[in-house]
Amino acid sequence: MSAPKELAADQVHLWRGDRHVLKGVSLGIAPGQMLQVSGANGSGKTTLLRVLCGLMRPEQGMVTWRGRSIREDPMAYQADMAYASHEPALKADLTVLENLRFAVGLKRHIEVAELRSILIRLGVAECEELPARALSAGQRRRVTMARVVAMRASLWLLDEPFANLDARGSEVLLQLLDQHLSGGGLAIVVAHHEIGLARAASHLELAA
Amino acid sequence: MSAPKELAADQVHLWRGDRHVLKGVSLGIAPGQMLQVSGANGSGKTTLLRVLCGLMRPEQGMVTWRGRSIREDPMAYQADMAYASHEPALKADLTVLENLRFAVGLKRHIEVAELRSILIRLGVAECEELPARALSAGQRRRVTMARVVAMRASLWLLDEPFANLDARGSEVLLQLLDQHLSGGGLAIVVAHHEIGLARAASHLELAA
Amino acid sequence: MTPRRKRLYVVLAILGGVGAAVALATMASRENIMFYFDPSQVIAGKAPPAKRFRIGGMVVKGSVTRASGDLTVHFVLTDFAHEVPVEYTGVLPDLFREGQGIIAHGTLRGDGEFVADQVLAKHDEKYMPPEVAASLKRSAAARPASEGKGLE
Amino acid sequence: MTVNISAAAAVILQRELLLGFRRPDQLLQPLVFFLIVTTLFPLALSAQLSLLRDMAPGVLWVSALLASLLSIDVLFKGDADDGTLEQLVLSGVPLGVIVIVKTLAHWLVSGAALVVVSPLVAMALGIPFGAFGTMMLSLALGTLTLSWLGAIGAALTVGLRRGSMLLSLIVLPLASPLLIFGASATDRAITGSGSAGALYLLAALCVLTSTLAPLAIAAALRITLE
Amino acid sequence: MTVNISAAAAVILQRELLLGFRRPDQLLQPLVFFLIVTTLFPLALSAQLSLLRDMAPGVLWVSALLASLLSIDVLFKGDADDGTLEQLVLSGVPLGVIVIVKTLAHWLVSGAALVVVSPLVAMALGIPFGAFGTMMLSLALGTLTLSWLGAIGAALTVGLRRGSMLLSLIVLPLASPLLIFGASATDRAITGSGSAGALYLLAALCVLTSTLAPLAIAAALRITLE
Amino acid sequence: MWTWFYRLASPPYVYGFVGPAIPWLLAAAACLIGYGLVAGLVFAPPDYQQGDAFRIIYVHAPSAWLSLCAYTTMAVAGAIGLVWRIKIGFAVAAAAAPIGASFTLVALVTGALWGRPMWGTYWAWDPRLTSELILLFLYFGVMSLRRALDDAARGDRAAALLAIVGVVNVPIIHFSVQWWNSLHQGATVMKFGKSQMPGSMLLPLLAMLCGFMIFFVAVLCQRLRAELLMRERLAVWVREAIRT
Ligand code: HEM
Ligand SMILES: Nc1ncnc2c1ncn2[C@@H]1O[C@H](COP(=O)(O)OP(=O)(O)OP(=O)(O)O)[C@@H](O)[C@H]1O
Ligand SMILES: Nc1ncnc2c1ncn2[C@@H]1O[C@H](COP(=O)(O)OP(=O)(O)OP(=O)(O)O)[C@@H](O)[C@H]1O
Ligand SMILES: [Mg+2]
Ligand SMILES: [Mg+2]
Repeated sequence: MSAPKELAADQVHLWRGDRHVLKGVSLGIAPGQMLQVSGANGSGKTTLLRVLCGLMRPEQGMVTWRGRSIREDPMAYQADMAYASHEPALKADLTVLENLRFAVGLKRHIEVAELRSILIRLGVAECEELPARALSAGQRRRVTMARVVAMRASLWLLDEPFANLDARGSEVLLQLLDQHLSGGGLAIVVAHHEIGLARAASHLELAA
Repeated sequence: MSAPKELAADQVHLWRGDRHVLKGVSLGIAPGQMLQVSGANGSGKTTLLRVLCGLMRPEQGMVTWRGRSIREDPMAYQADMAYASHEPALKADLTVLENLRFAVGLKRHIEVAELRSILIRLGVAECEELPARALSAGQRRRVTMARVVAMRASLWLLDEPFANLDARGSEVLLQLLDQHLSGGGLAIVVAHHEIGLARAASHLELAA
Repeated sequence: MTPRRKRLYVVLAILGGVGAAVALATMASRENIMFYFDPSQVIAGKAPPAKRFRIGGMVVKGSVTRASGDLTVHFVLTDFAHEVPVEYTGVLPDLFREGQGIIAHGTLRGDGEFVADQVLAKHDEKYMPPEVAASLKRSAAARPASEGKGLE
Repeated sequence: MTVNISAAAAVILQRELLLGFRRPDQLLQPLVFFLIVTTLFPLALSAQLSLLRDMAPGVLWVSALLASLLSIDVLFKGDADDGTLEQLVLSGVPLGVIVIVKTLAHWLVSGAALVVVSPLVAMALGIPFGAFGTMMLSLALGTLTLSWLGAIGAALTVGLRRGSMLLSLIVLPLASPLLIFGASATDRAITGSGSAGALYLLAALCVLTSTLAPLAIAAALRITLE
Repeated sequence: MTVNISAAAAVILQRELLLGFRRPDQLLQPLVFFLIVTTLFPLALSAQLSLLRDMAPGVLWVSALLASLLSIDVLFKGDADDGTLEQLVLSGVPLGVIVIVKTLAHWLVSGAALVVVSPLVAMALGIPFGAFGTMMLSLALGTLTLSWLGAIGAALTVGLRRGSMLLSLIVLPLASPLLIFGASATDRAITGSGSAGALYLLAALCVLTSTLAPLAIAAALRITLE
Repeated sequence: MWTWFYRLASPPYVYGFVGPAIPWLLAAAACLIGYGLVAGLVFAPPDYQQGDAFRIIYVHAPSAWLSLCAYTTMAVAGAIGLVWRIKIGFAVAAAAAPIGASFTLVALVTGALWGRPMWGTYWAWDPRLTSELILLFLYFGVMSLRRALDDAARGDRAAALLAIVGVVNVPIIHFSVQWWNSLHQGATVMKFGKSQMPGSMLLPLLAMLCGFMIFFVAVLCQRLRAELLMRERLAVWVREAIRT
């Protein structure tokens, strides 16, 4: 595709302790595109995602969003972006609904009815009043995805979203991704297996 | 196989809050056998494993190890068993080697050289001096497996051990499982996908 | 709001806050914060009764009297405006002498005498050899008014 | 798309308060601690109970300081452990706003609560009624300042498991002026000598930290999160 | 296959000590903390400084109690959060042994360290040399008792909602006799009147808790883990 | 290999540049301190009030000044590291902290020793003394914080931030004698206007001050070199430096 790259990273270098983890990574994706990042364990996929979302500052190189460095106006960038890390980022003492209401409420106002419909879509509607500590691993992952969907961000950064999901859950996630992309969204997804997406996805393999 | 069942559960029932999670689960495995537990997210796989290892007490039914209830002599049972939960159970402030030394040292004396060789086998030898907090998700999972291997227990209870592992890691894990079973070990493994083990594995599908 | 606008607001808020803090601190500096009083304030009744506080001043020349039997000392403190009598029992610091600035901790007795339980000698920032001090003293004696505080 | 900051601030405040009330033990901990410490002193001094009255302001202030410090320890740690801090930082809401709201919420559930119960403790310590007003005002100013200072320490020690010792090591030296002026304000209110000066200074410290601390806290969080 | 209990106990002890003193300067931290807390009192009492010496035993004991309680809070919580508590429970080592070793280790890194540095603090507070022996002995007994009591609370708070409240409620009534006798032992040692009675009482409390507390702690942990 | 070049930028240069200066600095410091000690302790006249006790000033005042100076150095170096992301700044800050803490300790101890004959007490909760004690605690806090964070880069930045926050204490220490009615004397030398000390006493004091200052710089350089070697242990230049 020749659409302009909305998100681009250019020659990003990063060290963790003594390890040169990111050795000049460059990438770029345009609206409607997905990039799958893979690589051996410890090759720096999570690190790359954290750099892309602005949590870590690369020691060299730069990340741009719509042509401007994400450091320039981080707030505007963050408003456009949703990140799901390895951890579910749920408060164990709050119920699923409360967790989502607060997490999404930071970005935009959201009605409970809308949240409910997203939870139904992800198959965790019956857990909505459970405290997050009572959820199973897969249910947590689904609630995390519900947060990403509810944020209505145009850029999704997903770190191994398929982990812990059962077959049905993976299917739903694929559908959500497809829908997001066809609506002009962008996604960077870390996964160890081939994502069976209908539309073409570009690939980035990190060397260990 | 008609070998005597060393581990058996009989009509186990358990409620979590209002949910009847385990609805009369029965199972049994003999030495050299593996049982794969699967089922939808939230169907109770983790709960079953926690009942089997004695962390949770079933409200009905009973778990037996070599013919005796595991409640009778829990210490002896625990000495024979290794459990790897969803969480890696690593102390973030201790290095990988220290973590393993202490975790395994509770069960048996172990030399650092032996630990090293296990870490090499699992491909995380270069992380041995890193504090656990610096590990990537897959590296954590590998260290958890190293702990299970190093314990030399005859019964393995593994909760989604393939999650976060890359292709090479999954392969190593398969080899380890195969080796454990051919040495007369027993294993109960939770996984969402078909485990491609050479030897036949029995299957338990939990209903949601 | 552009980032630059935002930064402007932040800077303004900081300036405002720091300004307010400085204003409050200035107001504070007009009040007595430490429990420290000079003889004039004590005479004016500003010092709390039956409460320990610090009093500071100069030991009036020739006011030091020692009771023969014990370590009790009486002397008078001055700030060159008012004087307060002080009673102290204990060992005095080496530098305690008439004309020296001191700080005493204690309470005010009903009869207006300050009962000290600790006497500390103050030293100001002047240093000089003894000969110089002596010659300065001679020339000061020639003049009528006392100006150098610690030099008598 | 940009974020509505005041709406976001309201959401964070709501969340913090809800979390506080979900775990009432954490909410009450500083209060209970405060009550305990102040009752411990009379016990420890049973031999010299007459001293209690004179010591009252000091005891009150030291306990308030420690109670406040104890609870601020987890201000960011809980969120950091379960990954919600990252989500907050990436929410598009300026980190400064997040930090201000979180610290104020902490003050509401610990400091303000402490101010409210302080008359009880004061009575037990024999502080006269007339001094309650000044005492409460000074405690309010002091605990707020402490919340700001403590939050800097909490942000700096966020990643540490056994950080609370280090936190006190960092914060207590910075907090010592507070203690001096706070205790002296209370003391002067008891004896009836003017406490205005100490109160002005406390207010100055409070305003100063309220303006500058959010910057330091946000910077510290950015550093420790990286 | 069974487990060698004494070897396992040694491993747990080693692990706890390593966690406590990951870095050598962590050894110094309780000392500095203790020093800072004791300097807080003179600061808060600036007007009434001569009281300091009379208050010394009280200050010493309250700080010791706080330092001890402050750190016991996380005795099991850290292990529970990262899943290592489960592994400990399933290790084939009796829970009672685990609990005893963990609590003793906690005492070694907090209580014993505190006893060792107490002479320094005592000097700063003007306690005479002659009283140091009694003071240290009473502190050693007192902090050990406190560790046992605190561990019960910590075990209960691991999973319980209203845990910390419970912790304080459990620990306070039990700790107050400790404080009274401890402070009075120190006080009497200072004034030279016999402190044997208070010391015997402290020792009795210490022995009592050392025998009964492990049972209570193990039971509490089993309840909260399920 | 060349990617390291960006990261290191200047450390090898600084390392090489600083090394040869150290012996010269040490020699100069030794001369000045030697002169100061002899002139101050032997030849300077006794004070009209304190007699010979006043000679503690020749150790007390320079170490007290240096305690403030080292703290400021540490904070400024940390700020440079934070703002411009210059790693050398953090190395300087890390190197300065223990030296400053030692100077603070010396100032406290000599001050206490001096206080006994002068004021009649070793210690009083005077604003100057209290704030100097707090300075010591601040040094401890900064040093422990740096070591507590296991990631060196984060530790550096966190410690730098704390040092910057703590810098408010420096003016408080210096002006405390003016702002509050204190037991500690006011400024004799460190002020505008004429110093309250005759030349025979002042000259050795100034010599000691300069000597301490240069000594501080020399030790700082020495520690900085060690810091740099440790921090850049993976870089090629360090391997070469160690080999030679
Ligand atoms: C433990 C007690 C003491 C402490 C902590 C202490 C602390 C300090 C500090 C921090 C300074 C540097 C101030 C600045 O640069 O602004 C200083 C300077 C000084 N101190 Fe002390 N001091 C103590 C006791 C004394 C005593 C007993 C004397 C004797 C009267 C004394 C005499 C001086 C002098 C003469 C200076 C240099 C003043 C100048 O010209 O700036 N100090 N002290
Ligand atoms: N302080 C440190 N010192 C040395 N190495 C570190 C440090 N922190 C992290 N690392 C290493 O940096 C790498 C970061 O890996 P990252 O988490 O990005 O991997 P990943 O590709 O996401 O792996 P996974 O597939 O396991 O999730 C790991 O190899 C880790 O060991
Ligand atoms: N307190 C509670 N009240 C109601 N339901 C609960 C409570 N605690 C746990 N549950 C439910 O019990 C089930 C336990 O699931 P468990 O963790 O065993 O699932 P799992 O099969 O391991 O799922 P996954 O594949 O996601 O890991 C979940 O559906 C969870 O929602
Ligand atoms: Mg990863
Ligand atoms: Mg599960």
